Amino acid sequence: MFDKISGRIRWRAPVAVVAGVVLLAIPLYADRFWLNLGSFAFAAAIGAVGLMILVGRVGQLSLAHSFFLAVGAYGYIWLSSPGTEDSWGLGLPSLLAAVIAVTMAGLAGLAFSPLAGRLKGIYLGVASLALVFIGQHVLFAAEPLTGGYNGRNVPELTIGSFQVLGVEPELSLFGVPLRQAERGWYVTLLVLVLTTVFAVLVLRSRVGRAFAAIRDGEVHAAALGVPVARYRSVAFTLSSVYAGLAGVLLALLFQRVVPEYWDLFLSLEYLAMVVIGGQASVAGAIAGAAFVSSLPLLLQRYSDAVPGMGGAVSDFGPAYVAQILYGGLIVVILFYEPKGLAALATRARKALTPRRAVPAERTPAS
Amino acid sequence: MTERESDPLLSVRNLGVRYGDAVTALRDVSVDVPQGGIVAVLGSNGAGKSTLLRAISGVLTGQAGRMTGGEIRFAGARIDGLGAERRVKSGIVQVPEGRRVFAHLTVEENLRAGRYGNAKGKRPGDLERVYELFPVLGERRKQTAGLLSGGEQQMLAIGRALMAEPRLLLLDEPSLGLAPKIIDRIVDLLREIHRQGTAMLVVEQNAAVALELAGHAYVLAVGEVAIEGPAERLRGDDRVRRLYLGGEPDEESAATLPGDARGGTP
Amino acid sequence: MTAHGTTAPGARLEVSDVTVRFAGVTALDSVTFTAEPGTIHAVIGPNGAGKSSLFNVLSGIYKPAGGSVRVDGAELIGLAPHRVTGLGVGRAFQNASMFAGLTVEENLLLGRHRLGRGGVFGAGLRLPHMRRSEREARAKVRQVAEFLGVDHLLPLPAAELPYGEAKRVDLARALATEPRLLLLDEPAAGMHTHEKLAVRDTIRRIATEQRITVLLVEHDMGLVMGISEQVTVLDFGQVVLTGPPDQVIADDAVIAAYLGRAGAAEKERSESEPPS
Amino acid sequence: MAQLLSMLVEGASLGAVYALVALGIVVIYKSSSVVNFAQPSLLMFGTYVVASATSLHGLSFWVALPLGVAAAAILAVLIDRLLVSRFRKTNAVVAASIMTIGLDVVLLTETDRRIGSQILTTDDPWGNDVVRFLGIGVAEARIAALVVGALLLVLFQLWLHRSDFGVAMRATAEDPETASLMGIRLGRVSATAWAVAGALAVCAGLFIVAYPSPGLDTSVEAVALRALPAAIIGGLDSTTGAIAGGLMVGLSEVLVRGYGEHLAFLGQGFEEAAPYVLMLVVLLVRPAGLFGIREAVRV
Repeated sequence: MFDKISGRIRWRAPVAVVAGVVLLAIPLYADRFWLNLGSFAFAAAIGAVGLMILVGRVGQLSLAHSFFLAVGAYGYIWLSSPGTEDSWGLGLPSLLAAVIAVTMAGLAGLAFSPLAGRLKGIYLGVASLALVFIGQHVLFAAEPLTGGYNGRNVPELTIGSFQVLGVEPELSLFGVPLRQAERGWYVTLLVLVLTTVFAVLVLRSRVGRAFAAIRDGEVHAAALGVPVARYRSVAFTLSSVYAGLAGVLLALLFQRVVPEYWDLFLSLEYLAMVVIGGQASVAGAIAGAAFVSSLPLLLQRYSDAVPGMGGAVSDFGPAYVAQILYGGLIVVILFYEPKGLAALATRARKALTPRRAVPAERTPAS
Repeated sequence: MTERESDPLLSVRNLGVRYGDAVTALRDVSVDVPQGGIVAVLGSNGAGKSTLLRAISGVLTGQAGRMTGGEIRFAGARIDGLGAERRVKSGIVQVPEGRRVFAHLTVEENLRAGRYGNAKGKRPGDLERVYELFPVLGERRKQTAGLLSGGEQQMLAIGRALMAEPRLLLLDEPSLGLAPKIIDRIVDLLREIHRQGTAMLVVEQNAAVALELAGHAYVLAVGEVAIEGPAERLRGDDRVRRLYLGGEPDEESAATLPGDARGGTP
Repeated sequence: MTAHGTTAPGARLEVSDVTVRFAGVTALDSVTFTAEPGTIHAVIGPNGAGKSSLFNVLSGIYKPAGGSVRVDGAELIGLAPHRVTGLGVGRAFQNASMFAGLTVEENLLLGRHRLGRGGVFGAGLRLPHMRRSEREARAKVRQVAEFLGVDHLLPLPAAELPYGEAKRVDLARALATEPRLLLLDEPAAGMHTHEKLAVRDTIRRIATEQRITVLLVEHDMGLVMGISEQVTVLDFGQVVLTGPPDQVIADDAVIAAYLGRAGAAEKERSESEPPS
Repeated sequence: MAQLLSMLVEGASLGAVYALVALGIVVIYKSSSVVNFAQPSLLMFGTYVVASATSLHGLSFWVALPLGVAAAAILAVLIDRLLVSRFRKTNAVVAASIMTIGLDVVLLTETDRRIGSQILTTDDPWGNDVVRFLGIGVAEARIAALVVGALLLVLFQLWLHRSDFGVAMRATAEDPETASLMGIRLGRVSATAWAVAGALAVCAGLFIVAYPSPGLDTSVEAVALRALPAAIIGGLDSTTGAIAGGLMVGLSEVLVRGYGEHLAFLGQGFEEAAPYVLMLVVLLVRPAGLFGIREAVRV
């Protein structure tokens, strides 16, 4: 067994190094389209990891993820924009605004504790629907905050005079200028790596074990001393922090956001990311997020090549195909392979590593 | 296959059952119930008694269990591939452990639910026959079953099973949680039902009750038949006494149980 | 004494007048008994006599209609299950259910959950107090696993354990909570005779070496009578009697509870032989 | 006063419609422990069949009605037999419920595509007249919804509590394993529940798209979704609760809209969020819903 673990590490380290080098080198070769695609995927992956913790590790369903994404996005806009007569804003330094906005999303999740702690599984899923609809109502009603149907611009993220996702001051790497697209790629990638490491460490700790115990048997977990309600709301809060962070990054990448984006369907997209990824796997959630977030962009770009899909006139446009695929994949994956993409990875690894003999202890001695 | 007079009504041959991948619940168990007979299966908790009944009734899958071998025949025909409701229609009805009456349904609705298994369908007077046998149920026909006393619930569970007019009644711990006086009443009622022509397979932890009722008995230990014989003989058997009346689990009795002959390797 | 650094003396358990009702049926009726510190106290009775209900009250899962349960004087009733664990009440379960998604080691670590420190931030940022707490927990878990002879199972996925091993891991998990009162729900159910002997020895060692009070529900009379200082007999939700094993074995009411009217007759026949 | 009275009638009418949809969710939950998130798409699908039959193919309402009801019922049974039943074997009810979310997305996307930007009418017999009584005026279609809705609810409850099949269904809801030991066929019980749920959803859908609403368009699915809070408010395992929850949701929506000017501080269109706010309040007080039963935990 220890062999298996160290075998996994031996197997993983070179893969991680190669993947890291490739990810860092891509901006030197790829064009804007691919870099934007990647940035959106990285930002979405942060949100997906947060939802995966709740759904896959604690066994709680949430359909309110889009609400917390919106709290992050609009929190940032409100805090960082200069206020005017018909639009609210505090004009805080943008980095501070981003941090507070993420905190606000966490607090919103924490405020939902009375329900997030007491309701279980599907029940929480239906209850969380309320946040999406209340959120949508508020976003459309609070025009000074959101700009109503027309939406609102997102202030740039700057540290001093350094535009984190902009062009000033000019930077370059191996002669390649680092502009918006390149910076977006690196910044979202960095945040994704940091938050993923954080999530993995949490899931491996006593907190993560408590999560899994609640999922596998809440009554037994309670009888062993795990405060079930508290950990349920901790997980809900943690997932809303991740959503808030993803929301801030998405807003920065979009540069302009409209209220209707943060609707129930967005929550379902995140659910699709988690399900496609295999529900309980960090890497799976990231892969699922990459797939779900880039699919419509890819379909849009290549739809002309597919007969019947091209142009805006077709019934079977990219949006239609993407939605059918998300929904269909949720059904198909839960039906045939609930471990989703994570199971594919496991199978591939098994196929690549030679079988070891079962350790002697494993044959039951009693 | 056609039924012959001399065949046992129920014949379980070399039955093996596993739960999940790890737990073997039954191994090579063979049990017969003769036409019109009462057979008891004894054993402590976890010995596999309930599993045996679940396998006969066809509800193993509810707990991720499955048959790993053997066959089950009823009235000459193989039934182990059939769904639970087909087995009920063929004449095997179980009275589950812990009574499990439908607590929110009335007494009469419970009995109507039991009628679903009757191959002949609805018949005039079928409710009345049960009320005749259990007058207390007739008095409470409109009452919610959850509010009955333990003994009354046991009677309802038996009456509900009788609605299907079974040829073989499977009883899982009919004495469970009942006061001795009530147990005696239940035993008398079961005798009466048997007299009217229903065979029974009774699973019991209460050895005295089971051996009093049955003509033949099996003792299960750790998923295997450890002892088998006429009830009369088992009542005087030292090993049975030791299992139920205490005494150290010493090497001597260990040697007599087949579960240990294999050195314990599952 | 290997599993713990300090010898935690066993707790005194005082159960008085505990009554539990479900939809009109009385599962426990004014149950009263006391388990002395460091002793093995068994609760026996036929199936359905109320033993499981009693255990569920003692671990805070059922709220009784009335009565009091004190652990070294501290009232337990009204506390949430995880707070009951905090009083020093550990429990091994009848069906030995493992958390299937975790390894054996992680299952044992869950037993130490209440003794650990650190939350999400401590874990995600690998703060020193969290790492220390985690390191200590793993060391303690290894000690407990060695004490019960399950240390070789630690890295295995818990879902793959055979039943007998799961029972032992479950016991280790309960011990890992560092209980002063250990509730054992049929520790020998479904075991071979020589496995039962091993369980008996383990329970004895827990009581004698670690001075933990053990409350035992078990159907195997041989096991119960062989190791218990005191036995409480439950029937139909009521305490028939509490006393030392030899007194219990000789009691007519106990025989009647277990064997009904036939049992009483059986007993007469065996009167001449001493209980083995 | 007259205004309040007309709002109460309208709210009750809308509530009866929600109750029909919520009842479907509850019946499915009771028979298979699955929360059917695809209930709105069953409603959309069946209603679309009726609307397209009448407005695109010129069939009469009374021919289209049984077609639509049958289509939704058959679709529901297929979902149960082909997809959900497989999850039941492994008792993976949460996964099955999440699967119905995916299913809902697929079905809604397809009905949305077919409806497009059209507004389809069903040619229903209620007409556009307004009935006047007690000094108030209420659309005929709303009165019809109230009467037919109430009738269906009563028939359903009678069926559930009087018929042998109703007994079987309630027995299954309480203890599936014991029900199967009594010879009750669980598969048939759940298929019936799904069929009934599909049929009820279509009946409700036809009233949702009746006058004064302009007809079937893609916005109807958001209305249908409000059956979920209705079911939760009443308690997922209670048919009485579904009816109560439906009425509460209908009344809250109509009252909030009616008193909109007094609730201006909540923003325009708050009635669409009101059912969800109501659900949160109820869940805070009673986590199992108003009529729901929480089961005792066992270890």
